[in-house]
Amino acid sequence: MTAEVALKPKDYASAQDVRWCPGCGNYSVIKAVQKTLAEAGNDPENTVFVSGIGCSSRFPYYMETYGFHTIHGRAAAVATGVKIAKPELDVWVVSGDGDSLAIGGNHLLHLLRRNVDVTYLLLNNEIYGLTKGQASPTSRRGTLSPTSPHGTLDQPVNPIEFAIGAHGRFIARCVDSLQGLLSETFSRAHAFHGTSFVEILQNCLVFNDGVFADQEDKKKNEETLLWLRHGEPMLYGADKSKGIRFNPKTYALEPVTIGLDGVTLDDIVVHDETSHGLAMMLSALEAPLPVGVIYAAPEATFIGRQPIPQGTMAKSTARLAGAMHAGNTWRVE
Amino acid sequence: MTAEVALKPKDYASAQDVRWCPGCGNYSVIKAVQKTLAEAGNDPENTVFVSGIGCSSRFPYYMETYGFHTIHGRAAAVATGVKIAKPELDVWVVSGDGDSLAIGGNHLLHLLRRNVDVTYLLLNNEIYGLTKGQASPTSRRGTLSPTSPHGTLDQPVNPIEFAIGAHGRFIARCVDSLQGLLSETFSRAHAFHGTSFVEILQNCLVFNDGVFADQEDKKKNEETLLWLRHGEPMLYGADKSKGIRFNPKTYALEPVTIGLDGVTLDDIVVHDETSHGLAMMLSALEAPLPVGVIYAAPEATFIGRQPIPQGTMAKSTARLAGAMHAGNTWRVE
Amino acid sequence: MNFQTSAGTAPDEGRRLRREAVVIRFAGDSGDGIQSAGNQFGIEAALAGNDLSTYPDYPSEIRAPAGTTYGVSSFQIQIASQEIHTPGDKLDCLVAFNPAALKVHLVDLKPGGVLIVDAGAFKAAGLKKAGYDHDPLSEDHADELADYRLLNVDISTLTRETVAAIPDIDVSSKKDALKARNMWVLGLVLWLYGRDKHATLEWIDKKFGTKPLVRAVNFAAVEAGYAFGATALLPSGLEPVTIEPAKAAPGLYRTATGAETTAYGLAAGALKQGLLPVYCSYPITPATTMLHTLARLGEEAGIRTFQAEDEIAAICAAIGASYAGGLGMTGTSGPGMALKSEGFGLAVAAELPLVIVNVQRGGPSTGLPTKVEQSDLLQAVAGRHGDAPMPVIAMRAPSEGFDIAVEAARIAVKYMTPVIVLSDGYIANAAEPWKIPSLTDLPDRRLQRGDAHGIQPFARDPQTLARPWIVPGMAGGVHRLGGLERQDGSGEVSYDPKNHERMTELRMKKIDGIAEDIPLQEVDLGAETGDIAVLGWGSTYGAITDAVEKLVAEGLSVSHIHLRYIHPFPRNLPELLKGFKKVIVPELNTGQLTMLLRAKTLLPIEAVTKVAGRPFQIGEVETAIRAALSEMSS
Amino acid sequence: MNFQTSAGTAPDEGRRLRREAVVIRFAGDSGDGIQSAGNQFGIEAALAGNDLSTYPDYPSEIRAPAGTTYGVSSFQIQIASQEIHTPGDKLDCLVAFNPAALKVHLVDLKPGGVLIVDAGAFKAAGLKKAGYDHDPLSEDHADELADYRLLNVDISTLTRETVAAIPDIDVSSKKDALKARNMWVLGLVLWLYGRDKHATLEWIDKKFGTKPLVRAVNFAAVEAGYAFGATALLPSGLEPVTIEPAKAAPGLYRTATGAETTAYGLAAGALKQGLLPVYCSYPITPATTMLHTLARLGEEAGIRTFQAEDEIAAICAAIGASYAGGLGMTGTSGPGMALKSEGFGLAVAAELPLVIVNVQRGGPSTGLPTKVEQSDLLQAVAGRHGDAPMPVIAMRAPSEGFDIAVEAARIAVKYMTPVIVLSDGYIANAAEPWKIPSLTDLPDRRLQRGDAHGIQPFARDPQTLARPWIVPGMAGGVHRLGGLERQDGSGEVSYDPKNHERMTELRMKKIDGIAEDIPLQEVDLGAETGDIAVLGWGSTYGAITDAVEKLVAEGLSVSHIHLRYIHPFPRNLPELLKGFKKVIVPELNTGQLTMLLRAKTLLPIEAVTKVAGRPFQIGEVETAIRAALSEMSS
Ligand SMILES: Cc1ncc(C[n+]2csc(CCOP(=O)(O)OP(=O)(O)O)c2C)c(N)n1
Ligand SMILES: Cc1ncc(C[n+]2csc(CCOP(=O)(O)OP(=O)(O)O)c2C)c(N)n1
Ligand code: SF4
Ligand code: SF4
Ligand SMILES: [Mg+2]
Ligand SMILES: [Mg+2]
Repeated sequence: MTAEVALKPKDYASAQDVRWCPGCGNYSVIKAVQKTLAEAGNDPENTVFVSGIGCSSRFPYYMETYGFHTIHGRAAAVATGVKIAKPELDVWVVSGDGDSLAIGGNHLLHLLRRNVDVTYLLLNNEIYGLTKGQASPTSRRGTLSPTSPHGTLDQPVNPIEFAIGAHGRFIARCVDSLQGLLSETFSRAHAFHGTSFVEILQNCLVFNDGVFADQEDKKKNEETLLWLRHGEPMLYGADKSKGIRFNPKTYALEPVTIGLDGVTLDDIVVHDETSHGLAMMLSALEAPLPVGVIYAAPEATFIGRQPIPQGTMAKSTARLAGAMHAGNTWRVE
Repeated sequence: MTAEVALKPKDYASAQDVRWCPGCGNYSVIKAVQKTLAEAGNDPENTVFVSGIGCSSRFPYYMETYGFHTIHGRAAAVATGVKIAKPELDVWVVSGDGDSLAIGGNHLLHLLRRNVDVTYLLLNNEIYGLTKGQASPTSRRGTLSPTSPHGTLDQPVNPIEFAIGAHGRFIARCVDSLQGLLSETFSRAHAFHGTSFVEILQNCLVFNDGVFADQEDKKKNEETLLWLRHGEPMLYGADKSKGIRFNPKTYALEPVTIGLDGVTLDDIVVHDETSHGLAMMLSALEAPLPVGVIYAAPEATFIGRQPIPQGTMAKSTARLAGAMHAGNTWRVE
Repeated sequence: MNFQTSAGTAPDEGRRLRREAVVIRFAGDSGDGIQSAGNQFGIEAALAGNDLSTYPDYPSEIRAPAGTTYGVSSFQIQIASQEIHTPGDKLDCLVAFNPAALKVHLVDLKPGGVLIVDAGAFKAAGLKKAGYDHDPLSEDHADELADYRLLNVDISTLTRETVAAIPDIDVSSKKDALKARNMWVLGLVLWLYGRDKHATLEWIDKKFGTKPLVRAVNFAAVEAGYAFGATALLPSGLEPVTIEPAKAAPGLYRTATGAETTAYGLAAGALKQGLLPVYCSYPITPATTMLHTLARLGEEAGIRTFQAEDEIAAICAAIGASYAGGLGMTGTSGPGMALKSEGFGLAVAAELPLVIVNVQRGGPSTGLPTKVEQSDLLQAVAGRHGDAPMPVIAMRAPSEGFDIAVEAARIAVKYMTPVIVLSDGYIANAAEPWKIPSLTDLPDRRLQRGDAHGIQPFARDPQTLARPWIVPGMAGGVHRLGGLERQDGSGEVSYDPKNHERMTELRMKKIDGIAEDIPLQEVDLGAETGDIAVLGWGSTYGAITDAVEKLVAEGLSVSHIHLRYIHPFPRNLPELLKGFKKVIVPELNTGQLTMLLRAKTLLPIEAVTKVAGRPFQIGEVETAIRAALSEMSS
Repeated sequence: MNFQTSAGTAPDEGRRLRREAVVIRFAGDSGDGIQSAGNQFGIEAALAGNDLSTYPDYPSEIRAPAGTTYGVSSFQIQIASQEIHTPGDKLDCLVAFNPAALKVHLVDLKPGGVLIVDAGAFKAAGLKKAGYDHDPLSEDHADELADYRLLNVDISTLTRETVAAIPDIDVSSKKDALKARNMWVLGLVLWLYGRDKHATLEWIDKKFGTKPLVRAVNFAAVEAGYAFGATALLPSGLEPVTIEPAKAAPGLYRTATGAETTAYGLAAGALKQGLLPVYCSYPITPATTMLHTLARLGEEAGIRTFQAEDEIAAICAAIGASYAGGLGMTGTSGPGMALKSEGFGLAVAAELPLVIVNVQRGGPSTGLPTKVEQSDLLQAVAGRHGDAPMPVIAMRAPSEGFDIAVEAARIAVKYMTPVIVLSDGYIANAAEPWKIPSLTDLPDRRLQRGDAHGIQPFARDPQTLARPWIVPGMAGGVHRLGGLERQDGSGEVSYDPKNHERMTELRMKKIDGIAEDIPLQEVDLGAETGDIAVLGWGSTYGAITDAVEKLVAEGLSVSHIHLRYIHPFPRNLPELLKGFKKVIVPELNTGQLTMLLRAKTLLPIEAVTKVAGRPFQIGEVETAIRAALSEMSS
């Protein structure tokens, strides 16, 4: 899967003009993906980007790899077929919040539980971009949109909680503005065998501008984000003076300030990305918002990356002939 | 919604011959439902059972209430429409594991997050009954079936974990053989405003006989089931000598024996059905298997049970006329 | 705001040339405000009493990179002093906001047409992006545009200057001044074609009321553009024009798009039958605007709209709503129709009323999602498994959306059947003057719902063959309904072969019988018999009308017949068509209606097809008819 | 085990009556083992060299309550000494395991036919459940069955006694003894019709090898039933019969259902082109058995089967598989076809090969899921949004599944297109002798895949108009594919109107062009021109053949034409049909092929329809033809 000549990030960019709105959060995501592929030395000819429909799903057009822009909500299913037929391909799925969690929710569920070996990027702008700004299943309560002129009423889907409930084995979250976080997380996701699911908070400056301002802003996000690193205590804040403690009464994680109310560093939970229990609690944490690798617990994957062995087809033919002759036969001369 | 004359459970049974296989687990479920309706004094004329396709989905035919046997996987969506048009109806959805979690996974997700006011019974026999025994998304790894002659490979969906991930607000589990548990749980579910989701382990004696033998058997299930009751410690076992403790290392619940290794009653977790943290951990617990109400945390429901106010239609017509005349108009004489 | 103006007067009427009709196209970047300038121009023309027809056309990207040819958005409008039916073929006036717009659209400008360009936008970078290796406005290339009446103005600079002159204007508004170019241009074009600017100023007032500076900027821009026309020395040949009011039936009018009229019709169609309208849909271009319209309408008044998680949920929720006694409705486009087709089957089997609007777009698959096509006809008529007949009706113009939607609701309820309404991307987006129907005048078909005791859920009305609509909550009506075949009468599940045969036949007869309940097919234009019938359906109406009008005027034996009812056909249709030596069917697909008609009539009907994501031009239809005529005589 | 027997000899040949064909039906509760008894009888007949045709028919409940009429399961078989094509109309022999079976099926028994009943099952409770208010076997009602040759035996008791007599038999086996009734009956019927029991004993041996007692019970039952026939004093008129072997083309044969032959054909069709077969499906009756067959086959040999989460995922995974260079395939029934139709559009747009098998069942909606119908034809031809042409071919009999599937795979790959194969619930479940094709003899069409440098993904083969199949992993082939309209040649997204028109035309021409690559339509039976052509498609083949054969033998001018290729039609079809004064089309729907043919040929073709969830009977077709003939002469 590695290219013969070392390729640079820009070598993974196709010749097509990128047609996202200037300033769209998708730009930084594609940049990070191209960097990840270059670092991994990916062979573009063995790399495939599959997408559904949406602004985000235009992604494959801008990649100098194989790409398939399919139909709304079905990228996960198409990608599964690709992996079944040719497991050695490096397959990425790129999808939006509507594509993944409105129309495509069922396929995402089954992709995750089957642990199909793909890297799944969910570009969550909490809105339908391409169809001009309707609320999506991830839109926060009260979101004003042409289809919810008085604000949405429903509880939004939290993609991370959903992925946990679907038995995802690699679950991470990023923010579009943080290149370091993006490329670090993408590299981990890419290396993972099985479905690696990454939610990316992505600003849609036309229809939902600023919903993630607190997470994107370099100044504010020291307070609003919890950057997880395996084996390290869950600290955040400008001077890392805040942290996350387990509250045994609520069975939930909660933010605390070290030094206040007798809280010490010992009270702070150390991140263990292999802990399912911790992952569940992290999925429910909103402030600060966990980013980075929330959960990574490899497990056997049956739609994986092992090429179909040589000779399979001949064996198949022989066995087919065998099956066709099975049972009672008679010869007419 | 209450009937004028007190009805008995059998009054809720339709005249149709029940066409499930003799011995099917569905029989005891329908019995418990009929009991629940009688106890609640439900008016059959304001009660609707909506189902998809499957053995389990034949349920409405056997109920002397309104019933709609729709198409595979879509009962949740149809039921949502029923509630939108006529919120005051008491709507039940009955569905199988394939119906709900294979083809219908997406609608179940959205029903739960919208908290539509229906009672949802998922009859989980871990198999496709009606189509003659193929593996379902809840089939355990290794299940032998005509479509998995060497055993299934995929991680099954755990309906309770899925429901938690989908933001369900009422989540419970039952076993077909336990009438007491069924009717107690159904009464709670029925009373709940919002989506009440109940998974029922149901034996399919033709295609998956005995998968729940350990849970159904009155002798064995004292050890295999954890019957949850709000405010009570999580004890189980014939003499209630075992219990559930929180393990702070794994952030998970684990079974312990009181008296062993210094475990005392104080170590045993007390069930709080309103605790989301606890619900998450309970959803992952497999042995003993939690049954009863795992989570019940009411929240506003916008597709609820309040009838559409009198005069709405007149108001709608007036407003429609207003909208049709909005903006610039001119008169031609 | 709901103000009325009576058919207005144009500025300085006196010295203007009179024209019967003009076709104007605004073109520029998606971010240039092309659509709102065009829309406002339409409103002013409408208020001045003109007939009009618009054709908005935009890329499927939200904001394609500025200056690219594929990012060009355009808005075409024809305004006229007589009745017109299309936005026009060739342009009398093209406004190009940038080089890319010029590049893409110049081809459609008539020789001698007015060409307005913003010289300020013709810089090296923009020219390059548009694929020009030279500046078409430069003296060296004067011959390139010599055929046109060029108005080469630095609109950018003029707008900037206008804005800068506003007292108290702050810096950021100055930076944003360029955004008001569209209003400057609008002002100029209003002046050029003698339309008022009153409604435009009111619209700005309302829209930017809370942002006084933006309001001021837009005001100033409109006024400046207008004043430019009135005071600048326009190049010779660029005389201002006026268009007299058109004659129209008396009544109260507004402009409306097909999406709007259809949405209103859906609501009215349900309400007038005493039914709660429940519109369940999933966003998809170009059907989404119906959902927007109804959502805006609904939330306050209790009309229910439901944005479902996908199209399958949308149709299923609509079915659930009808099952519960509301009128379930849904709208979508091709890919959504595909997803809903299993649901349609259930509605056919359960015999529940539903209205489904398909706003057709270019296919197959995602195809050309923002473009027009009529290629979902066969899907509507036959795209279900099993013998599952459904009525199909089609609207021909934006102004017809209301009536067709009301008719669909009537048929759905009267015959207990899902009904498909075909619209398309052109009709949904285009605006026309619309005579606002009075809801009180609409026949009241309020259903009576009472006791269901003794009524079988599949006992049929002997006339319509419709079953009774027994809904949960009705006393004595408890029954089970489903997609398994039902026993005639009782509705219980039945595997009886004879019953299945009978039910299949009843379902077919019920739908076929609707032919008795719809108007006989009339000839729209031309004689009842003759050489050629040009048979159309849907949005080809305008182009066919205008083409046939012309040929009839020449004395040729051509008639225009336009179908509203596609399944079942009006019962006199075969007879009617036999009265012509030849029947041709212009359609925006590869010949789908033609196939149905051939099967029905066994006449050698031929299709005139266009599958380019664009409406027919009048000229194209005219050419096809002439070709057919000359074939006949040869 | 893979043993071969040469066409066998019947027991005590000498004293038997010779018959050309007999039609036998076994009927009883779903739990009575009707299907396996019938199947085994078929195998013995096949091994004896008879031609045969079977028709299994069962309720959609898994185990409907015992003794009910709706719970009756049946298996009909015709065996013959000449070529036959249907399981027969009326029965020569009916075996009724209980009163309900008698109640439901007696109507089909010929006067004078053999009626075997298990007297032990005719108890009060069973009679009541079946809706009898009396015992039809009792002396008092002797006239009721007087028309038949009744064999009234207490099979229950005889079976129980047989089992009890087995040495070492334990109690539970005794209790289960009744389950072996089917084998007792099978033994008797094998004897009655002079067939061997050898293969049946081997089958029992294999099936119950690990359960020696069950094995012994079943062995004993077969032997006892057989011996009963040989030794009991049968009522007069109940002479044993024998049927000579039928002539058949030389070769190695087995019996196979349409589901099996189709599944094998799908695998072979891919493998012989060097392609990995990837069968992605979601269970649905009656298509599921193909998935079962391939899953059994696949897991060991690397043929990939994928049980998807729903039909949408199945078609999409199949598309993904073809995109990646395997041959994606899927199978389903009507409701699944509806769900897949958006996916078909993508495959048409992306021009990827796919094979889709639709095993049609009764519709609309869930309809009659275990019954046969041909009502998804128009859905196959036209049930997509946009102009999205796809080839459609249909198999006529179980034994044709293999060839049709191989042909579909050939067309799919050669023309880079999804192909729909129509089968139906009758073909999928019914068994026939099948001449096992040799995989080595099958033409090898192995694709070469190499370097894609310089090849555009939408450059077309000038002959076939197919685009090249460039798949991920190929050097120099990196490109993007999708459902938005693609530029001719490069395949890049294109909104160009002219390009869309060209691509639409190319897609249509490509599929229409397949007409040049398929055999000309032949007349199956009768003259090339004449009074009446009976045109059929799919599983009506057998009934039409037999009916036409009879009429031709009478000297009537009737011909049978049977279509395999439905879209496009064979290019000589219109000409061929013009050679007949009248064309009638028997189809199991309301006239879907008829509509297509009328549109294509403009001939006044008429449908003969049956929508009862059952195949045509020969007599029904015969009657229809005679009616058409007499209409002509009148
Ligand atoms: C079957 C179908 N339904 C609806 C659509 C219209 N549609 C296109 S993209 C989209 C939603 C886009 O939202 P999201 O997935 O969040 O992507 P974004 O544009 O925000 O990146 C919708 C509804 C479609 N193309 N196909
Ligand atoms: C669209 C569609 N796909 C497939 C089917 C076939 N089908 C009917 S029921 C069923 C699954 C039944 O399994 P489950 O939901 O677990 O119900 P159970 O029979 O086990 O109660 C399937 C695949 C169908 N009816 N419709
Ligand atoms: S609409 Fe929003 S998501 Fe789409 S390209 Fe523009 S900014 Fe990005
Ligand atoms: S097949 Fe299984 S689930 Fe279905 S009715 Fe029989 S026992 Fe119950
Ligand atoms: Mg989005
Ligand atoms: Mg099940």
